[in-house]
Amino acid sequence: MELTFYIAAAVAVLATIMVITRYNMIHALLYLVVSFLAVAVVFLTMGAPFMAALEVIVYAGAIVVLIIFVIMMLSLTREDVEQEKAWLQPKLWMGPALLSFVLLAELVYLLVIAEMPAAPAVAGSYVDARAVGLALYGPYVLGVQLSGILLMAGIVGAYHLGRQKKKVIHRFLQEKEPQKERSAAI
Amino acid sequence: MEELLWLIPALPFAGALLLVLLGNRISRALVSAIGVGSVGISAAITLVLGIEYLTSRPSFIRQEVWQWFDVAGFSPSIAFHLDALSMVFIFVITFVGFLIHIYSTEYMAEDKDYARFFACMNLFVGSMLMLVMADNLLLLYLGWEGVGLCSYLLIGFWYKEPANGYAARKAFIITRVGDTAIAIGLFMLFQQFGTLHIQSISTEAVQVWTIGNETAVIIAFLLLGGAVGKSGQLPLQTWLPDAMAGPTPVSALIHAATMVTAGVYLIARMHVVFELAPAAMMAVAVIGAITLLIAGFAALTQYDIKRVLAYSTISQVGYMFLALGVGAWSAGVFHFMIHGFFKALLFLCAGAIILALHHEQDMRKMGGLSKKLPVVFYTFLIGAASLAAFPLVSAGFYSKDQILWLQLAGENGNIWLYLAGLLGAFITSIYTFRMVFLTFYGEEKTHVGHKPTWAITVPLIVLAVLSFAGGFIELPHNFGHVVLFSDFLAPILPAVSIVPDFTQYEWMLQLLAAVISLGGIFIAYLFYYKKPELIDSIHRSEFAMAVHRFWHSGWGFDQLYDALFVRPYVYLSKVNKSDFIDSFYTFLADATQGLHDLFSRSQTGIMRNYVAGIVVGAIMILTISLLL
Amino acid sequence: MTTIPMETGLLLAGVLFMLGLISVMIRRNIIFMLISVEIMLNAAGLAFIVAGSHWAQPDGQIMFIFILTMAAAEVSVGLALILQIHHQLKTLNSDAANFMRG
Amino acid sequence: MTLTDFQHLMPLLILTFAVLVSMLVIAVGRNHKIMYVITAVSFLAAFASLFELRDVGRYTIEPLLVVDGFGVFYIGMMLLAALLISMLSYAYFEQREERKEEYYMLLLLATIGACVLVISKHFASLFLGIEILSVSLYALIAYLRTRERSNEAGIKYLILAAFSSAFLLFGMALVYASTGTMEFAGIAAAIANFTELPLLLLTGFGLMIVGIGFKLSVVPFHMWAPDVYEGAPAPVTAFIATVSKGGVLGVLIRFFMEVDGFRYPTLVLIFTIVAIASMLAGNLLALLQRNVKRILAYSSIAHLGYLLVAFLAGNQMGVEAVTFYLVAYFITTVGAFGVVAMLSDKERDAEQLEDYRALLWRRPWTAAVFTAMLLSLAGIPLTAGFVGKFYILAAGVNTQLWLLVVMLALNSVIGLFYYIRIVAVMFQQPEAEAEIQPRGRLRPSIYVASVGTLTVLALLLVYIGVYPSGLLQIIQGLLVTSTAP
Amino acid sequence: MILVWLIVILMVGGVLAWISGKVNRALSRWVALGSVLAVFGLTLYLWLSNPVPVLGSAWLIQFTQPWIPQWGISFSLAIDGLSLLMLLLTFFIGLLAVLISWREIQTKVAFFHFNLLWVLAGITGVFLTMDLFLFYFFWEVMLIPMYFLIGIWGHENRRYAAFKFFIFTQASGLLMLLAILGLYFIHGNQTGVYTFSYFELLNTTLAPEAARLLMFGFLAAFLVKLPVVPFHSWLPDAHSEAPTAGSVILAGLLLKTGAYGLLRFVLPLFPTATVEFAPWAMLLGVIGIIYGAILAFSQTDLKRLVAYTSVSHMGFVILGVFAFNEWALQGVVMQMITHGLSTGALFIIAGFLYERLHTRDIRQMGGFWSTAPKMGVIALIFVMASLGLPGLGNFIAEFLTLVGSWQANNWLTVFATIGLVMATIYSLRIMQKIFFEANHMEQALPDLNAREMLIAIPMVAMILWLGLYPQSVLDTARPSIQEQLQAYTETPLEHEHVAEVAAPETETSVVNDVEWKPSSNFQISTSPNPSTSKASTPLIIKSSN
Repeated sequence: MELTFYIAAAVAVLATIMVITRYNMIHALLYLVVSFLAVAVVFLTMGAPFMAALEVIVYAGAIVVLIIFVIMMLSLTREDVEQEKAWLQPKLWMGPALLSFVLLAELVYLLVIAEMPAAPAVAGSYVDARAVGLALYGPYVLGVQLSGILLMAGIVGAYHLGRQKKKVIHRFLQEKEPQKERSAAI
Repeated sequence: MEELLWLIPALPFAGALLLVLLGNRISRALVSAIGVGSVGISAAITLVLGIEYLTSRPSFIRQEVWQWFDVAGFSPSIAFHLDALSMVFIFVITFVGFLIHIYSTEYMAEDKDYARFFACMNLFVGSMLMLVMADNLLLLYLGWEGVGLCSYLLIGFWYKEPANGYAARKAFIITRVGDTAIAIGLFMLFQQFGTLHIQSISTEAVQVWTIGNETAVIIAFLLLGGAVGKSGQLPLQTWLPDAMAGPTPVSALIHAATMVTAGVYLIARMHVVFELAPAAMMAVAVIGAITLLIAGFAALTQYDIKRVLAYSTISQVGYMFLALGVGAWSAGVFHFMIHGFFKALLFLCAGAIILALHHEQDMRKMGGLSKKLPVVFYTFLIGAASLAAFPLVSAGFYSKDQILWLQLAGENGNIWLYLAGLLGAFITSIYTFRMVFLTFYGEEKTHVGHKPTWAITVPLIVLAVLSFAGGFIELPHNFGHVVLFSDFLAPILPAVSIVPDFTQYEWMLQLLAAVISLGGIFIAYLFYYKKPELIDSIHRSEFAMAVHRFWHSGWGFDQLYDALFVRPYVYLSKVNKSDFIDSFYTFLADATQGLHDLFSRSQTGIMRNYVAGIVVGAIMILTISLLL
Repeated sequence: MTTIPMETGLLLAGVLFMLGLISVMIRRNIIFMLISVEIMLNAAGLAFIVAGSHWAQPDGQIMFIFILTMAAAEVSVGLALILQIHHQLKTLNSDAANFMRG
Repeated sequence: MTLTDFQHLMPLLILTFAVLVSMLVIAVGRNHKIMYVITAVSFLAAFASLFELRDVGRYTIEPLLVVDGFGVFYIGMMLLAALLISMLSYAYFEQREERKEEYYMLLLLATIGACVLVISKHFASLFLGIEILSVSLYALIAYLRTRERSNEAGIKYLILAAFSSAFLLFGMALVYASTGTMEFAGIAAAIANFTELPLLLLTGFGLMIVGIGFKLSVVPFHMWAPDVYEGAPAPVTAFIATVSKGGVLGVLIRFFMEVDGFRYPTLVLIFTIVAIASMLAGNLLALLQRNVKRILAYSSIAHLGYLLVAFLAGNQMGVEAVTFYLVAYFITTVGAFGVVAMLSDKERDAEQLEDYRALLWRRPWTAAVFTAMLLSLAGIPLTAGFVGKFYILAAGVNTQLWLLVVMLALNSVIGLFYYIRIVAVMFQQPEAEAEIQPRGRLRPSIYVASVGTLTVLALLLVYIGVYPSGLLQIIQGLLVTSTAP
Repeated sequence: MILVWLIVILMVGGVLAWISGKVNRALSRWVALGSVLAVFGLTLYLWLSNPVPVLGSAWLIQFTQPWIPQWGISFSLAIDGLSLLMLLLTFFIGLLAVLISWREIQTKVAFFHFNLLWVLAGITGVFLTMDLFLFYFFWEVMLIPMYFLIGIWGHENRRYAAFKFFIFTQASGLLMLLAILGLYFIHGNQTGVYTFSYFELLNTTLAPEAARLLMFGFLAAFLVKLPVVPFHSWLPDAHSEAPTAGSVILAGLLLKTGAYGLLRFVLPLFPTATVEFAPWAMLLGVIGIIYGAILAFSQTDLKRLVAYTSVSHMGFVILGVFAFNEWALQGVVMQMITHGLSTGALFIIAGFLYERLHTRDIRQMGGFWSTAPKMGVIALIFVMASLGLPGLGNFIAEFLTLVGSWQANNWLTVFATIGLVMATIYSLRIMQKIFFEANHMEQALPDLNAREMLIAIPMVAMILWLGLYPQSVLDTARPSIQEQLQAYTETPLEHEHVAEVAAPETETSVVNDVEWKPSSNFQISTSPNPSTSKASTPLIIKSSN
């Protein structure tokens, strides 16, 4: 299990590095999918299979696909890749990278020196879909309703902002989220 | 009659008020009536009161008009105090003042601001009366300052000329320097005695202080400071020659009856304190001696007739100080009175001359006036004789002689003071008769315009009579021994104690004084009438001319003060006109704006920078978490 | 069941988070910025899962679901906006959108 | 979920219901006026329903929400603010040809988010509340799509908000990892025994502060504020400045009071630095700014700094002071943006200082109201802002936060300058006759609601400024039930 | 209740004046005049009906109404002799301010009068209130209208001046607020009673360190308002840029609030701290006297010149306040009143000149005496008042102050007295440059008209009355001054310089019988403090009774 975790973690990190260094957006997005998949594996090793599935479906599926759609709609060309290359000059990213590195160093240091709380007595951290579902529709049901409202806000906003001459986008945006029904449930 | 006491100062004040209110809307005749009349009635009341006072001889008369204010035991009143000393002063002020007022009706007849002139003159007389009649020092201070104000207004009467304004301000400011000293003296007196009532202080002082008490000395010196300022004594004498900028009657009033004698009055009035402070007494005498010499020498070199008279005033007041300084109180006051007469006379004569010569004041352009203006000539001669202490027949001889004699005979006397006085007398007679010869003899250089009429001649004659006869009320021991004046003052001012066995030399000293005086006159005659070329030969000498210039400028005091005080003050003020403290606040404001610019630059509008901002914040927070 | 220590999981989340962060800071392309933010959100979600698995509670996973929801809403609105911006500015350069400053 | 739960969530239900109704109405046919009425009525109804909850004590809906006096007061405050903002919006949007109806829906949704925030007692509800608020705001800010700056503002807010949300989430995750619970009370219980916070938890708190600080636009997370304020429509700006910040501040107070974060010098130090930096930077940035909306943005940064001073006082009085100040700040900010909205025309918002030149001569009453608002922001007596500032100073002095208090006083002085500067511009003599004429406007009846709202606000401002006792009583009455653990 | 009416009449009058301006411009002038006359009449009635306050308590009327009970704030007004005098001055000056604006203000007349009346209302509040919160409240209330007065109707540089004025006073005011709060909590913690009531807070016992800090808080506000030298730089700008009425109110009233605050709050609240600070405060006063005088001399802008004279004159106030004895405090009270009149009058004259010449530059003036003698005489009187000529009110003020301060500190008093010479220097310059010398202006200068004489004559009468018979004012102020000084009667400072009091054999001794209460700070003592090193000799007291 541990080995799986470490491999998946390494893949995730590497894929993410690839994401942030690609000039071509589609390439980057494909790496992003890899990264998400790797994280899904990590979830599995962490004993959260349901989440692993959601990660794949929603992140790697819905969200990335949505972005790809938009990219396609904007019909990005070869020049945009060149442009991207030009934007990613080392002198431009050195400063921010340094800042981030400081932050990372601090965070890592803090995490490493921090004494972790002891795990609870109950052994085994496997939390299955059932437990999650019970919690979600038990105590957290209000949260579900609230996320419905959240999605409604997102939809209304996207609808208003995305409205353009081209009807196509309009329809895409409207259909993108299946959770819409839930928002109406409140 | 005693109830009328308050009217003496009130009438001139009322006259002034009336003239201010009515201003130029009323006729000149009415203005004269109010102006002259108010002082005239005051003089009349003074006369009546004086007679009554002489007959009944109370120690003093006090009249409280109202309580001025009362704060925690500090309760001065508007109250008048009449005793022999103030009597003398009131007499001189009202009578001489009255005469000068009469004289002014003619002298100022042509002036546009006739009403203003009389308003100020009345105010002047009123303030001076207030000064000498005050029963407490605060009221005295009121009069004291009022005199300063009036001198300012009158010296700068012809205000269009900036120089006059300068002279006026100079007078006011310099005398105010002295006033500051008095004020501090008053604070100390109040702290000591809890009151500023003069009589109380006089009675308390002897009980509280022993002779030479430090506080007493300080107070005496502070009072002296004030006296020096008003009386034009060293080192605050510089305003007085410039004060000639005002109309001549004003000069007469300032020099004869009012202002300059205020210092003499103050010292005489506070003699108890001074007697307890021998050092201050000595200072008074020394100041008097030095001043009389300096002013004498300066007078020698002046060409402006009024300036000569001005320096002579300084010099004569120096004699008074000399007298007061050795404790010869009544001699000082006596000289004050006589000086009041003859100085008023001289000034009024000078005024008549100036008026006749179309406002020409330079003696070099005068001459041969004895024929044209006979009344003026003879009265001037009497005045000059008095000033030069012409032996036996002039009042000035008796008063000055008394002072000189007491320098040796008095217990506090001192041979050096005597010699200074003697030298002063010599110079006095030189410059006095220099004036006489330059003005009235020789050939006529300027056409005589205005001939004086009665309003000028009557005051001249009256004053001439007083200058001539005034001396006979106080004659030396060996000389009739009339002591009317000192007897009159005896209850107020202690007699000077005479060194025993000195009386027999008195006639020698008198002779010496007479010789000195006559010698001075002779030299003047020689230089300025008989052989004017002698002067020219002197003028050829470089050194003599330097000395001449030095004396002419009043021993360079003006330049000294200019460099020492005036210019630094003006420079300090001008250089800091825009207030350097303000620049500190301006700097604050600028710095804030600078910070604003700095911060504004961070708002680039570029999102990535904002992200960086958040990251920096995160780093900051984590760093704090790490370090603490 | 897992023996992976929590700090390792959190470290992974932290590293992913930082990578996203770097990307947000160095990328000028708005879409890339959006993607980078998604990486960060995902990393945060991972952290929740790690913590949840450590405490053997479903709460962490539930938070992940909420994050997922939020990310979706975010991306939809964000993309709509990006379309608008591209429409207006004809570029995806975030630095070009700097009319407001000072 | 029981029926009583629903009763206690009545205001939120009403708002949600209103959103749904709105959606249906839009589906039937678009009508600005109807939408406007529905919104206003629902805000009113929600507010009215609060009166039922006056004596609620402390009602918890496990594990997410808690309804108590504090929450009720904050909800009421935000509902009123939202109501007033919606009142002001009518005239503003009427003259723009955009589709106006969604605006009201989004406004309702955003308000729901803010309300959830202040009654949340759990990270999940906190997070959801914030996100509902944010996501609605993304669209609201960019609502006027045709204006070139609104997209810019929208995308800036979106990216940065999501970015900071990530920090917030990561922080929450760390806290959760450290304590094993996401309930405030649970966290409090978990750390109660520590005298010093464990590093993991501290890191978590620190990262959360980043997220919260962003929403509060405190330095150094403030940079978005001026741009967004400038780009957003004036009523939306008012909403961001008031409801959005009020909600976040509410939950911050609740959380901190619950866990008693004031015991930890690290956290206090962080907040102190943030407060001072906010006051200074906000005021300095506003100093010579010529765009009124940006000035108000910077000033709101500074005001958040002031609020943090009272927040740091950390006791009952501090909470009262924050609350009171918030009320004053709400009134003032809504009023100020209301004036901006009212003076705006079709093309652009009245945001340049030049737009206000000689306003006193053109529209004396508007100028007077704006002056009153600015003076209140500056903390001048007779206005609510004065009493608020006084309260904050009192709280600060009481806890002897001398540094903060002195900084506050100093900054008030800097602040004075730019508030007064606007006033001075309004009071300038008109240079030409042309300036006296008002710019082209819609028919007056449109403005009735705006004028009425501004009048109410101005009266409220003065009333609270002169007689704060009443409000004080309400605050103390409601808060005393909740902050006592 | 009458006290509330004073404020209410002014505030309502202000609003009415604003509204009535819509009807008719002249109407708002009359409304303003009417309201100020009404309050002036009321106050005058108060004064005349209560000439001597009851012994034992200085307070004449009190009015208290809870305002914000949660914080222990009440709407508490009270009047004693000091307040009464200040109110009389306020309304008198207010009346003049309305009158002088009659012709000068031609734009936004209604709003002008609104502001004018509200400034007066604020000042009235400051002088009346006995609740520290309310005090601060009014303290700030008076600033806004003043800001508008300067900022709207001022001269060329008005905005700058208005900003400066506002920021200076606000900054200092906030420090005072902090101090008030500090006091509030200290008192609350001590007694458990949280209140802003002045009377309650008087009983607070303070640690020396706390007292010092709190005192500085209060001082900050008052010293800036007064103003004392390093903090004075707002004053010349504000005074010179304000319209005439504004300058008059600034100089005549606003500065007095600082002095009033010192008397009313700083002295009784922090007795020990003030004694410590006294030499420094007096030093500041002396620096102010001299610095102001020097700067006044070189100014060419008439109003600026007069403004610097205010700086100089206010130096006497702080000098006197920190002398802690009745003479000095009476002097301070007198100074407040007389300076209000004399400087106000000088500003009015500057206003008259500006109306006629449209310049304030004295270099362009000169020789106006010949065409405008009335103005000249009146200017002369007030110039003389400003240099402290005896017989005019300012002399009494300055002399009493100096007498008092001499008891406290000799050397500083000496320097302060030198300030009188400098006052002469700058004062005479005013006369010289404006009324004397040659007239090099083209236009003729018309003399004062009837309305202007109506303004000037009462001021002349007042200043003369105060100079010649100030007793009624002093009597009114005495009880409250003694009350302010109560805390100092036991301080060693007082023993240091007790003077020997000899009984004058005049009527004054009769007066002493009445006034020599033991409560007077002027204590009879036979044991001079050995620590004194002054030249003053130990004293022997001989009480008059």
